[in-house]
Amino acid sequence: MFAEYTASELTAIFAMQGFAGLILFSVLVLMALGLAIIFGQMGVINMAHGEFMILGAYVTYLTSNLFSEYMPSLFDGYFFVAMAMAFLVTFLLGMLVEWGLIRHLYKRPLDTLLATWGLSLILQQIYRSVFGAREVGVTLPDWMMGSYPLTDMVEVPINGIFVMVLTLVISIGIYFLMFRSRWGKQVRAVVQNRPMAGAVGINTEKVDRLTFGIGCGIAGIAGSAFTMIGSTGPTSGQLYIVDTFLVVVFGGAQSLLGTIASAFTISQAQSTMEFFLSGSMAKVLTLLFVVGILMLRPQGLFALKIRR
Amino acid sequence: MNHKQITYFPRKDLIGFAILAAVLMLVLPMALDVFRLNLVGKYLTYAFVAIGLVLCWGYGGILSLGQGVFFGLGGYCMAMFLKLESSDPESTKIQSTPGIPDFMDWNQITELPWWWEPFYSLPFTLFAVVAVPVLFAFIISVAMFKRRVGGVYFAIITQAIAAILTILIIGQQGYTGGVNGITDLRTLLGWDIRTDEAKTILYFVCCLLLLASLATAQIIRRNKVGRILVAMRDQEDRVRFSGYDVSNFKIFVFCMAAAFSAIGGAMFTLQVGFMSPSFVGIVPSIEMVIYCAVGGRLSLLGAVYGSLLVNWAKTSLSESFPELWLFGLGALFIGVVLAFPNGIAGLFQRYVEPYMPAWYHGRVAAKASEKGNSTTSGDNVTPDTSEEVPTGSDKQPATLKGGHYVNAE
Amino acid sequence: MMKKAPPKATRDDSQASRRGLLKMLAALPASLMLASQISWAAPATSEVNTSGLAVTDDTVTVGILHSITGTMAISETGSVQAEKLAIEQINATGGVLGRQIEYIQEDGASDWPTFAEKSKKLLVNDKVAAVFGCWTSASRKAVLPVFEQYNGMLYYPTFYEGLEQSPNVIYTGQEATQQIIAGIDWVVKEKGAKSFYLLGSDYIWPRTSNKIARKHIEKLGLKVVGEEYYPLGHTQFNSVINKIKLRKPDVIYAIVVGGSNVAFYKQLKAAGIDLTKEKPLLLTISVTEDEILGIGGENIDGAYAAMKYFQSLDNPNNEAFVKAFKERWGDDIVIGDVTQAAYLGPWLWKAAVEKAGSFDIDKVRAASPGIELTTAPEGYVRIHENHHLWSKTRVGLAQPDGQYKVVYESEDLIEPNPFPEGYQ
Amino acid sequence: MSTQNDFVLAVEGLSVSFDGFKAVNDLSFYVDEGEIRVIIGPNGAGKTTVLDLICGRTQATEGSIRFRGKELTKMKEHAIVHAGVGRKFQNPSIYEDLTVFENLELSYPKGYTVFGALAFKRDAAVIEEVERIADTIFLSEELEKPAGLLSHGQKQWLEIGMLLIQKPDLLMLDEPVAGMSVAERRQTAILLRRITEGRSVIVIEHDMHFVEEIADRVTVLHQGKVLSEGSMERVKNDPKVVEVYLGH
Repeated sequence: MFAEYTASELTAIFAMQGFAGLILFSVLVLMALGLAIIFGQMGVINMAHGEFMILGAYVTYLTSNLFSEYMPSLFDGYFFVAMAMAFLVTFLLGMLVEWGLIRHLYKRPLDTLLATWGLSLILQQIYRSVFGAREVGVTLPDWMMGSYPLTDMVEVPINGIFVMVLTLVISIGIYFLMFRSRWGKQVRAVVQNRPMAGAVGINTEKVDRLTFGIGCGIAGIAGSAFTMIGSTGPTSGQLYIVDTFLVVVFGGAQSLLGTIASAFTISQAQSTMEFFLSGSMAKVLTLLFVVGILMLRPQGLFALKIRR
Repeated sequence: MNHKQITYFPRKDLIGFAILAAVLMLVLPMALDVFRLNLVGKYLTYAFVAIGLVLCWGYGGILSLGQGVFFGLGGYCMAMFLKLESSDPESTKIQSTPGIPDFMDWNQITELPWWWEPFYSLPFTLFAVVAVPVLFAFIISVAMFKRRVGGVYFAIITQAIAAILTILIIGQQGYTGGVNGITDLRTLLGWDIRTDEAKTILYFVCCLLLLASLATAQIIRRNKVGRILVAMRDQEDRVRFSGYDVSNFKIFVFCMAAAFSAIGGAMFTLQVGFMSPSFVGIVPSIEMVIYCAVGGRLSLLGAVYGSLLVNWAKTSLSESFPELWLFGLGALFIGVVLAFPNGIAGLFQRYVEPYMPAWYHGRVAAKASEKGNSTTSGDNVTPDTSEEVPTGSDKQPATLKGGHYVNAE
Repeated sequence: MMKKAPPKATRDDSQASRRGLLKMLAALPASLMLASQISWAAPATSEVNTSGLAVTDDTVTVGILHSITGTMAISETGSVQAEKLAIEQINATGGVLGRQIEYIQEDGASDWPTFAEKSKKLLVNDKVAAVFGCWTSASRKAVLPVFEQYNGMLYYPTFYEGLEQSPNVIYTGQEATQQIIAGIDWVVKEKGAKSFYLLGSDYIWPRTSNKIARKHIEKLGLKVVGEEYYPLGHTQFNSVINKIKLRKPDVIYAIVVGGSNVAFYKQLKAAGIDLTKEKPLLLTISVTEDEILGIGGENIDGAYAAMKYFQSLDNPNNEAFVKAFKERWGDDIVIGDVTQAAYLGPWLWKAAVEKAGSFDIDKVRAASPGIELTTAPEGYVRIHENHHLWSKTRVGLAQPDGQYKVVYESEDLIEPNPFPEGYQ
Repeated sequence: MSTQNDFVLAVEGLSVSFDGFKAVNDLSFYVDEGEIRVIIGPNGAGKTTVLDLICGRTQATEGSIRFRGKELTKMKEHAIVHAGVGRKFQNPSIYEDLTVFENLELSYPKGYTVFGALAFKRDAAVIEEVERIADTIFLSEELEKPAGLLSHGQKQWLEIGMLLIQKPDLLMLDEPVAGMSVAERRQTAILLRRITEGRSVIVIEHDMHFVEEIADRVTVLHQGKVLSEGSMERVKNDPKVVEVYLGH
């Protein structure tokens, strides 16, 4: 299929295709990080993850309306405010949900799945009642759309770079939070041995609530960022849920590094296959590939072999 | 001693079955017009799935979020037969290739694919309705359970499988009818399935099959297999070190659940007159779990009532307050999980059964009086009872340890 | 954004009780009723309704069947609003055969079996005289056997793939050839397009439409350089955008639907494909003003769409329609092709009923071919023998404000041809 | 080496590592017919891991485990059980939702396959055996009780009973008296003496009095290796042992 193209065209295309893979990778990481924290560290399956993301997107939408109404001069920078707001709102809602729902279900992971599914239905209907059934269009500052030409052929989408940088920042942030901060130590202590953590004076309930809140908050940021590349409607969140879970499970639930590695594997597999096959078949093959690997390695790619 | 014999149908289960049979076969047909009866028939097809989930999830602790796959496969097998019958060369003569299903013609397929051919035969179709989904379930479950994938991981993987199959069915529209599904099914061996009379007959067929499935599930449940399932759910390692190959039992129960779902799917196709990929997907699969949870995940009869109740609520609520329906359904999910983990059946056992007369419990009078009223419902957990729900004890029901982590301790 | 509906719209909730009241009225002594009939000068119910439909001496009940929950609610909301508006306008001008139209609204919940169930309820239980509804082909295919079995009448508003012609459906949107051929002819003639890249969501309408497009393109001796489908709801289009860049088609022919649309156009723009430069040019048949609301006008600026109606159409009918629509549903609302087609439904039905002098389905059906509507916002339409509409096709150029500028309009009405010879 | 078939169990050169950490390191020991072997050692010495390795719960990285001449390292758990190895867990591992009778019945060695289980009949032989075992483990009166309602000690006995009914040749018990009252502990010692007739037993235990009471020989594990082995008397006086374990 490449016979008819020149060498420079091919290089350009491969470069751009590699870049497309990297964008997809960042998107998957961003989607999955929040879930990886919640699922991996707490064992809670949050089926409403997609709805938290969309909440972040709606917050972005509201913020953009607010800025264009009252502070049009600052519009170029509103996106950062929007992301902060998105984090805050989803973080608070996350804590509320943990308090009202999740904390009663820690011993029953499969039941959290059903309960959060119920929550996702309710959130969807709330969005529909509040924002209408139609998708809303989030206006983005001009500098975020468009592309930066590297060469004649190779153009780099700015929003792609933005997502990549954001992913990097959040990943590093989480790394410091989990492995360098006091809170991270507490979370890991609670995950490893809850009664012991409680005995040494860690307020496990508070840690749980914060962990869930932060997981949801990251979903909110992800949703906010996704207004650049995807749609914002009451049911948009459902589009992400299967992919997100597969990324987390494929990576090995308890390993954040695994989540990142699995996002990388899946994104590269998918974007390569999309290039050579039709979109639907690429999707099917990617999912099959992931399911197949999971059957061979049920703990996921990066799970530690632990002592039982 | 009452442990001497295993009774498959203790008295109170028998009474329950009889009441259900009477409701389905007598009360509803007399009370409802054909339209509503047909709707109930449709709900009952979901009850097949719910029964399978009781065995597989309630007893075996295996939560599948992909039961729609088997429901759909069963339904598609049936639909293929009916579609071929309604696509005879005479009634499809306006097509560029008469004699093949209309959607194939729209997709420029000029010859019936080889794997459609066997579905000209009704016996083969009836066989395939169960065999295809069971085979599929067998492949999935062997691959998963032999590798000890369980709990949450299994749930998520079944979900992914549902997603894969949906995309495939939609993408291969020339062979499957795509997103529209296989529609416009008319006759079964020349018998018009769209008339009121046919709908009534199909309703009764559906009821009979449901009762037969219930009886089968009841036997499995009361059998040693049933006890192994409970044991496995609670202490998988212990079962393994008692010398059982745990995966085989999981495979068995998963295949049984698939078989029930498939029968439900086939009956759905017959009663509703089409099959579409919207049943194979994730959303209906999860909704089917809620039917089971509402009824009580440990109660076969509860599963049937749960399916009827949720769907009836859905139909009537969405007729008058469509916006409220999603709130209602969402609240139902949360409420059942938080407040009534054993669903309707659990409520019944806790609040109604203790007040039932002795004949209902099926004990000799002497025995009942000897036990007296020392505990509220201590009787409930003797081998004679229908459900292993330790009511009366205030601990979280021990029956909810469904989720095993693959790599947790 | 959907505004809270004015009190009028709450009528469907109180429907049941009101109809109960009307039934009681109907049971009043005949002499009393006679008096009221004379005063309204409407034909007697026994004359206009011989098949037991829900028609009383002063009302007739119809059904509205769309998804107001689930993934399709995004698209179908506009149709519901248009149908309600048309019904209210008809009522305000005296109703149909002297009877006010009442409607029962049902939710298809984006689920095809639910559509079938609800349509059956409307026909069997409620005995509605007509149903305005459905959006996706799948929902129409699901309800079709029900309408044929119980002999109902469906007014279906969406542009669709064709290959169907039911005596029980009036198709008020365009079938594929009407929309596609005129559009492609236009880009070939006006823009000198030579090569096309076909892209769509993976289901029957885009696939069939692209099939017709491909046949037509090849018939013109031009080239299709790529054809590709993505699952519904897909949100990552970077790979296909790269492929498009590699193949350098003159035209991207895009039939992406739903939420995928938003992702596709945003990513297209981000990848540096400026549609206003028309290199390549993008021609779509799936993005109406409704969809642009979600995509954002600035992201689709410069794309062309081929369909029969744009909100910006400049004619007195449309001006009045847009004004009425905004008054009823709010100022910031937009109107897309399907919404307009849905608006035609009740009017076409009214015209057919009045021509037939009866609500009976068979008589309405017999009267339907040849019914014309000179007041249609899109201009003049006429029902063809095959139950589709004769209509014009226009090409619009998307503007940053989310509206289309009409750049071309077919000279004559295009004949609907649901079973195009040589295109299958 | 050549005489390993005389032993019931021969563990040789056994190693397992978890992500680089060697929990068991080149371990060898032999258990005689009819012997009660007690394994002791400080926390993290790898005691439970050794049992896990023998019963197939954990896969060995290296080495062999031969039971009556059969290599166990490559066998599945249930096959190891069928070969005659029974294992009791540290925490009582019983089926709380089933009755004592059903708990024992499930362990009765019949109907191991799915279809075997479907065809399983609760016949006289089963009932007789269950009642006999229940008598041995002091639970005759509790047969109809849900196992979840038993006391902690009774649960431990029940699990031992569930092993006995399998008639294993090698019984492995992980801390069988942990959490028991003094009276229960005494009864357990009697129980263990009674059930070791005709079979070998490996016990992990911390309670030194109990160990002295029952052990034929003692193996001391430290950091995944055998530190010392022999009679309780000998082990107690081994200076290495005193240093790492008893001396504290």
